[in-house]
Amino acid sequence: MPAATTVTMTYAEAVRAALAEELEADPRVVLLGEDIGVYGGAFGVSQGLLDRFGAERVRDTPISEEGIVGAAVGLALCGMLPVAEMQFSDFTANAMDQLVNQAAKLHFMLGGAVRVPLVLRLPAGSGTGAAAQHSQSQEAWYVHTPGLKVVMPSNPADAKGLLHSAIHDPNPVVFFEHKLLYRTSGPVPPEAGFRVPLGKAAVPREGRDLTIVATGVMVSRSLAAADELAGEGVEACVVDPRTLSPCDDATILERVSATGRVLLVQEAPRTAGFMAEVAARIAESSAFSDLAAPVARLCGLDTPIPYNPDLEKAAVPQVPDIVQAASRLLKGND
Amino acid sequence: MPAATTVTMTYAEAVRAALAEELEADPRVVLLGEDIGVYGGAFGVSQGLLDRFGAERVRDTPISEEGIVGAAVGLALCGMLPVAEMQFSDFTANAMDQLVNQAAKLHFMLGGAVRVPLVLRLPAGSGTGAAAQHSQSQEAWYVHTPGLKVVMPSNPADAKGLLHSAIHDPNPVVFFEHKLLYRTSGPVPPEAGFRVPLGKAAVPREGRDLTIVATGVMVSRSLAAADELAGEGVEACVVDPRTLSPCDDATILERVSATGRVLLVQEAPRTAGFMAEVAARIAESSAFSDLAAPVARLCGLDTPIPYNPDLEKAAVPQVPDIVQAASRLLKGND
Amino acid sequence: MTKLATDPDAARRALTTMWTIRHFEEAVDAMFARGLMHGTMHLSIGQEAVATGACRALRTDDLITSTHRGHGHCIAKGADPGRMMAELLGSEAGYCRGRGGSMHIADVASGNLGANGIVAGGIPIAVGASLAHRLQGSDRVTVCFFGDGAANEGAFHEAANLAAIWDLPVVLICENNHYGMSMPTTRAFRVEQIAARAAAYGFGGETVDGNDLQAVSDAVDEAVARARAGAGPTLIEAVTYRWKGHSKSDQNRYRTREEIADWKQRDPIARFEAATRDAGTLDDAGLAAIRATARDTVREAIRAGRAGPPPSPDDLLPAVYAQGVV
Amino acid sequence: MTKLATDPDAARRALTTMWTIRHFEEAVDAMFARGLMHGTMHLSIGQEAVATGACRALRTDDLITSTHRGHGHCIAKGADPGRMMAELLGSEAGYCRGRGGSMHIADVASGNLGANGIVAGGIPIAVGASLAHRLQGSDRVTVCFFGDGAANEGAFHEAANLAAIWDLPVVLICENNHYGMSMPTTRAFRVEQIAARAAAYGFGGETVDGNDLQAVSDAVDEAVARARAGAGPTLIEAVTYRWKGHSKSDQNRYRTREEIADWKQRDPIARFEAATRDAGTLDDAGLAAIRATARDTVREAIRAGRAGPPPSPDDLLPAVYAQGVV
Ligand SMILES: Cc1ncc(C[n+]2csc(CCOP(=O)(O)OP(=O)(O)O)c2C)c(N)n1
Ligand SMILES: Cc1ncc(C[n+]2csc(CCOP(=O)(O)OP(=O)(O)O)c2C)c(N)n1
Ligand SMILES: [Mg+2]
Ligand SMILES: [Mg+2]
Repeated sequence: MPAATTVTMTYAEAVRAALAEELEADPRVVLLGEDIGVYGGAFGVSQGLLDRFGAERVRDTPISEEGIVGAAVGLALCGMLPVAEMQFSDFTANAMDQLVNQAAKLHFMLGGAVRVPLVLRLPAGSGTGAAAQHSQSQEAWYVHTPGLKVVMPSNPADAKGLLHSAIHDPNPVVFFEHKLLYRTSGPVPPEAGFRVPLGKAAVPREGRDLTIVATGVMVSRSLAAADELAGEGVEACVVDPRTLSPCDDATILERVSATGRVLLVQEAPRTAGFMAEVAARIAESSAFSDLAAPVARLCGLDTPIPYNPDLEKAAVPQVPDIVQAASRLLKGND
Repeated sequence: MPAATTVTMTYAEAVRAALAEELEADPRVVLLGEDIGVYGGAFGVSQGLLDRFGAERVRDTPISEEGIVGAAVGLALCGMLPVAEMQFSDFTANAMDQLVNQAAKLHFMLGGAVRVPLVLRLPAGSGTGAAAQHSQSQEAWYVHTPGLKVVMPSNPADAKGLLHSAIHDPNPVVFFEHKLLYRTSGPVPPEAGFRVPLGKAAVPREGRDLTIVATGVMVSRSLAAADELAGEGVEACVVDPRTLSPCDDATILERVSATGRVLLVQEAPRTAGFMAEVAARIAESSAFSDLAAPVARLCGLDTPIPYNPDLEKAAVPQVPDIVQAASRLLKGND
Repeated sequence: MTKLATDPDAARRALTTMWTIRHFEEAVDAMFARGLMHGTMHLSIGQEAVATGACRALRTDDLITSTHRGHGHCIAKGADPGRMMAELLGSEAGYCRGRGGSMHIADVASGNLGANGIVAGGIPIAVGASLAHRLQGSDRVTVCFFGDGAANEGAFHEAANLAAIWDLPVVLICENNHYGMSMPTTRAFRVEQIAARAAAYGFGGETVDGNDLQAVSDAVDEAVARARAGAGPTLIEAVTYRWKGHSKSDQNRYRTREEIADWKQRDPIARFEAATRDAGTLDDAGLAAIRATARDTVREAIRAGRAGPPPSPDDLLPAVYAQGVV
Repeated sequence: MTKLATDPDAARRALTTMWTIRHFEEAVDAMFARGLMHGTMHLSIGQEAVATGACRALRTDDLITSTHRGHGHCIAKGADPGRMMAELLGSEAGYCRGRGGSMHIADVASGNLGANGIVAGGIPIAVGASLAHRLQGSDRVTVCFFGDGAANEGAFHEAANLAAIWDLPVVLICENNHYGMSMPTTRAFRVEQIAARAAAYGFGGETVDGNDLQAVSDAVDEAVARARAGAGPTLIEAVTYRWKGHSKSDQNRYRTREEIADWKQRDPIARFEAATRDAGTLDDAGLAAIRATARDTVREAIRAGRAGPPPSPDDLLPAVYAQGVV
């Protein structure tokens, strides 16, 4: 929770502040990625860090994603705390072996002899007109990969606090940053290095009528939808898991039981996405018997992200879609 | 359905027969992969095909997975019907860009101007003592990737019939072959090129008391469990989706509604696996109101696959686990 | 080999292509700046001689694979600038029906298998395409464009080796414009010439002045002839320079104004114009006419691009899978 | 550089290592054949001089990354054969507590970051390790073993280039045993020497006789010294031969009995034994004593390996994540 006095910063600034504080405080921390130096990162996140910390610790790489993640694994095995960036999350496709077959498995597979404390920062999501190879939301792949932790902050405070935790977690952490959030602002606690624990959901809004579970950019859209619904007399609770793996089931199930209705909102394509897992956990839990209506999902279409801006918007949930889905859910028989 | 007269062959023989018939009948078909020639493939599937069809069409490659899948994409774009093999499904991690960012998206992303009719054969699964990097079941990744079709035959007849369909499907098809199934035998229709349609589930056993949905090697384990359960007077229906994407929801939901209880069984780690999607579809469907008990999943543990054979068995569902889970489900209050 | 600067027809064609690329991209640049286009774009202004010199060595039924910086390749291979512009404007009349945008334009009819948003993503695909042609008994050749940055991707390595061991009819053209985004080749490589990498695979490599239309054309001519004759792949490194930023977001912090100005002095179009003028092949009026033609083509492309209908959101899910059987 | 065949201590140590590897793997082979081990295994019999010659050039705190065919590297770097055998037997006393098996043995204490089931998977990791050492101001060197087949993986390419441009203290040792599974290097490469690929990255490459202990040792000594002095990476191709099948499933269809027999004539151990005998450094009794020591070590390893307790299935889920903070 943000402290009483907070500073206002953008999501990008919050990520940058976390990186700067870690570089400042801990000599083990090193950044690597494409164009993170003088360019400041494709989204400006690492702007200024090269000047402050030098090219050895803010390390520009060639266009070699497998090499980047593999180097991060080696760094992590040898006592460093690497924070690697894929310029777009989509390019992780080039580094899956190092991420999934190496980083995720080494601790378990070597019987605990090693640990792999790396963070992989992934600017993700659609909405920028960058089309199908630059707009994906593939968090479900990593949630389905034992050994990885998966984090998806939805606001500046969480972005900063969770990144501090991720860097000091002894496991590989996949850290999703939604591109549309980078320029959004919010209050952030001013204490250097303040941590938001991994594995704890947030409940940015309580409400008695239904529970909306949402991730990433869908959290603010769900909060906006909840505001609209409130105008119609409907009180929606909004749960933001923040860490998708390991997931804070307790917080989700408690709210679902209390409200009896649940709407699951994600940007990623519907089929076999993260919200399928949430739906399954609800369906197999005791919350199941508290449900007054079937579980409802509102997700991205099962399509690649199209370029045309209207199509692109149509491919993922928008605020009116959330309002409509919630209303539909409430009309289901009690 | 197998015809009245059938021949008995192993799963590996069935896959080989399909490949041989396609190579024979259609000059566009070409195989490529590591050690598929004189070695006959790591699991002997392509044994003898090099002698019959020559090194141009049964093409050994260097150890270059991205190159293999990329070449298959290029072949498919230019009128060929490539059937590529990853020696173990796990190595697809090296080829994800070509599979996910290229093959899966090209048709949609180029506005329908091209199609990518390739098949990627993936020997998968645990049970061979090959440990964490050679034993995975990552079908959920591909099910979560719009544009891919995902097939997972559980017996020789389906392996052959679905492979014929996959080769002649105009889309990229990811074709999972469980290594433990290769030596299992079963009846196969004798007609060359007979096809099992993609997207149609099979119901190898009907039953009134509960529905077991199972994939891959879990189908035969579920059938064995159903036999045991029958001894206790419990009649389990077993549904084998066969094609995981696009999935035959209708068949699954119909049986779930009819039996009121459902057990979902997969080898892959539980979290965000294919069965999470099946659970979600049940939970959001009208079958939801027919459920007499929460949805139950029985899945692989959320761990990498361990080497030790006892641990390896403990990490994925076995027949007694299925029997037990089914019994537990039936004891739930009606 | 044709001496382009002395052959009026060839010179006219090449100049028309180069100017069309230049004007097309200037127009795109302006439309972005004015908010008439969205998304991102990668301009090849300053590099026109590479696409033009390479594609003039090809038959229509030869193929290319292109990159994120692909407008030039696309135009040079013979695409319709109107349908390209329509695509950039997200129109249903675009090459990708508005689904792909700048990074994904393909035109199979003119032999372009497509731009690619993934650096080096097109290289294995080009290799597969050339294998298809070999298996089909065709003598078609595939030209694969990629950047200096792409040469450090694993996909380049694997694909180059497959092309080598299978003697495939593919020509790998590395457009070395000195930077992969902000990363200079001097820091991304410890070798002087990217063409030297060809030796690691056992085929020939050559570095040419990518701003010299004739040099590019000659090198590609030869490589294509070799490929068509069954003698396998070639790597051609064409050294050039990108005048504009990497994409919209670029603030050019990694290079100096002087460097950019210096390279603008080496404008490949002006250079070839001068050569034709010097050779007496084209005079100022002739050159002006070519420029005017190109400008008209682009003006017409903008008109056509704007005229196209918007695509319908209802047609997303049904378009994911191709239908029927093959 | 030490002339190993004339230095009694060095000769004894090297021979003990080579015979321990040989006997260890013969024992493993036999246990597999008798059904006492499960899973799969990849034996390096015939290649012992590479691991031994390379690791003797290293300090204990230098690191290696190894491969699926890693028993030799592991023993040569100083692991306990008893805990290795325990791992192969799936025991809780094994290096990976029975979780990893043959393809995943690591022993951080003796400087082995681990075998790897993924061909070329260890190369980027070795590069990262060597970067860590550089950032830490340490002069440790990392040696990265990989096969000929691995040199066609994209991971090799990307990692080699990173090592080059960052001048990292890493030595890349390609064990060219003529085959990647069934694929002969003659078909997988169009170049004669894999070491030639070093030039593509701008560092030195050298091909040595991998069955000549002295040659391997000399080349690695030099490369390690260069790396330690900050002069960057080296690629060493050690040409050798695998006597046994690729793994359990191999039927040796891709090579002739004669070829195998021929290479057995070039046994690296016998060859080095002869050199020590010729030099008068060790006599038959001395050599026999070394063999006996190695045999005892392996016998004891089997005993120790068998004595370990089985791991518990209850300890799977809690072992997925490392606990605490770093
Ligand atoms: C796999 C991948 N990594 C990174 C990027 C982001 N990116 C797009 S273009 C580019 C630079 C490419 O450099 P180069 O290959 O030299 O081509 P140029 O842009 O100079 O034409 C980068 C880093 C990408 N699109 N794909
Ligand atoms: C990425 C990947 N592809 C394929 C394999 C299967 N495989 C294991 S070892 C091997 C051959 C490796 O050849 P080489 O690198 O020469 O090593 P060698 O076995 O000869 O020691 C293959 C194909 C694998 N383990 N990983
Ligand atoms: Mg460039
Ligand atoms: Mg080998």
